[in-house]
Amino acid sequence: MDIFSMGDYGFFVWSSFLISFIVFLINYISAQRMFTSVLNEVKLHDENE
Amino acid sequence: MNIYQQLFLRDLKVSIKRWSDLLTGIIMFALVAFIFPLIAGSDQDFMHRIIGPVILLSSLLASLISMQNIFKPDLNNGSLEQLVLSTHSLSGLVFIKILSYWISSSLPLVVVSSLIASAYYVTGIDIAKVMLTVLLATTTLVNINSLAAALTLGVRYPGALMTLILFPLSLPILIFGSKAIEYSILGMDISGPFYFLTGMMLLSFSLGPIATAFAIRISID
Amino acid sequence: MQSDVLQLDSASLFRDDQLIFSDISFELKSGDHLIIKGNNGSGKTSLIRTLCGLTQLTEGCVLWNHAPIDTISSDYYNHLAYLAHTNGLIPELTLLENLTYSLHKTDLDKDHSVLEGFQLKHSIQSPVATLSNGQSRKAALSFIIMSGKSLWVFDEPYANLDSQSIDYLNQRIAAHLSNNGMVITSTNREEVIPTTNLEITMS
Amino acid sequence: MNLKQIYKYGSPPNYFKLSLKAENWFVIPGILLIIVGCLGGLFIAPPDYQMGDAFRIIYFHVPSAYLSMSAYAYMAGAALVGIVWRSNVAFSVAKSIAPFGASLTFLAIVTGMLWGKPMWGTAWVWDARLTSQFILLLLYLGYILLHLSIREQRKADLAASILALTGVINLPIIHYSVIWWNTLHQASTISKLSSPSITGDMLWPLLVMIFGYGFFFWGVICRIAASEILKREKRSKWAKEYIKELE
Repeated sequence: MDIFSMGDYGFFVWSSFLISFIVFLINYISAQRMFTSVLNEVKLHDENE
Repeated sequence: MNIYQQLFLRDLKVSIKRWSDLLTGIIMFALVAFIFPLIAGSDQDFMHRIIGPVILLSSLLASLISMQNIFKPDLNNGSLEQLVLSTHSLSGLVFIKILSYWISSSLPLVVVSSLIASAYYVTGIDIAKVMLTVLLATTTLVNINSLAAALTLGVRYPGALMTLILFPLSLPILIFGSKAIEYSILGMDISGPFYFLTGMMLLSFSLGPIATAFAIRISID
Repeated sequence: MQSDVLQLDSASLFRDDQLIFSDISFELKSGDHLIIKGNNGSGKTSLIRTLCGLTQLTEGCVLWNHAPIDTISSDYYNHLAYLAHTNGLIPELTLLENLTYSLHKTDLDKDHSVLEGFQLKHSIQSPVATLSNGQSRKAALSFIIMSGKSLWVFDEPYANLDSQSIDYLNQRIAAHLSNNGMVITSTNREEVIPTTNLEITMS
Repeated sequence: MNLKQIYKYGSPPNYFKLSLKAENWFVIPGILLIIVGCLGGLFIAPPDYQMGDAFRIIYFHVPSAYLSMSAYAYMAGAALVGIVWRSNVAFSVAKSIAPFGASLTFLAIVTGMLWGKPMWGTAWVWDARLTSQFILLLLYLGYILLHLSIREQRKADLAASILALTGVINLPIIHYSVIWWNTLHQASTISKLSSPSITGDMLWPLLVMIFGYGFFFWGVICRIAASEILKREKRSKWAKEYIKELE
């Protein structure tokens, strides 16, 4: 069974896989980045208090 | 005269004095309804098919236009704070405020909708059904409007936000309202949609004022 | 009027992470007049709004007769009359309509002596929109004086008032205090107000 | 210290530490489950007799559709707890669910359209589920936009929570009014997006994917909620101690 053609629906199946992967990746990375930015914000707030 | 009657009369008198704001809603309602046949064709069965959606959509647009002046003017002149500071429950006072706003803004729409229905070749008892649908639909719309207005009191440019809040919550009313009008014109049994509209009216008049009162307390903070 | 007491113990308010005021305490008994001094933007209005329960404190709480006001708000509001920067009058209605439809317990509708004191008698039929700032300020003041409530809270009452009205206002406040009433006033000017015995200065 | 205070002050520090620790306990199993589910769904499961390999899109559509709906319910639940006990923890959880929920709804719509293209030739089909997914996306966007447009954090939390609760009350009404409207217009074909009755090799990857999505979702939510809590409790001493520990 040829993996990429997927019975000539390959484009649809793989693009839905790709979009899901990208969206999950964006959410994960933005979560990590948000945490570090809040950390810096708190440090900054802590220093000038 | 207890405080609720006082507030009711005061709000009615104020909305009469602010007739220009009411007029914008009525003009929007009549305008959209009259423009549709001009641009989309005006043969009878086509107009019978589109009268339901047109009437509901124009009442939604009319309520959207005049949504600003439910609480904003009272916030600016300070009477909303006096309302919050009254000994009576804010939900009751807000219910009266919404009721008087509904009477001043939506009852004219019911009257105008009879003219529009006759312009759409609707005859006899169906005009009364169309008016009843607008009556029932605007009650729920006015509650969702006042909740959205109360939530966005503190926001500087609330236009887009209000529409975004209003549209999903008013979708069931639009669907069942246009079906109610369509069934009444086709002569089919209209009890289903009307039960739904009445149910939504009762739900929104019972929960709406409580949520709106809480939203006002938050926005005034 | 039996003796009520309004207490505030170590109250502080933050807007997100901006400090508005911190650790303010006072106790106001019947017959006291508290003056809140401070220049613009020092948090006077925020403090007054927390006293009226419109704004939530971040720490500490407001006690009316030793009970927090958000649990007994309807009883507390029975005694409270609040004058904000905005006068709470509806511009479209006339002064008389505002009076009759006002939400305070105005059982003194007929006797307009306070309005005479503020020389507003002649403009009672004119819409509030046509009144000047000073006049509508005096009208709002007279509503509170006529409301018959025991705790008066004024936010900068002396702004744009002429001297004759200021004397009349002080006179009425003195009468109210002698009648076991309580008054809280905020001002950003330094002039001494005769009847005050409690003072808070906001930094 | 009445009940409100206990909830307000007591839980943020230990919730913060708990959620940071719990994050990896959710994310790693989530990722493993998703990998296994993808392998199972894309390769092991036999092609559907009617739709061929295109049916494999349900492994991406059904979990995201299902999770987007339940995420809205979790958000509304957290909002309710936040309003009743005025607890910053609940508001942080509610606020952190919204962006992920919105992206899940977006995923459900896109994969639904990708499913529709090969099946019926048009990407957007006025099917009841796809339309109510779109309405759900609008509800999420309304929540997020309301939260962003109110400056003060506490007021934004409370106002957005009211919108979340109003939304969750209206969600079933909207869903069934769309279904009722949908059955009027089209002949009663099978509901296009309900997964056909599949068993055995087709079914287990779907369940694995659903659990994988759920674990990953909660893992990311723990991380976002932790940062939201830290942002709200910036002034408290446990936040300062945490910063000192890091240095």
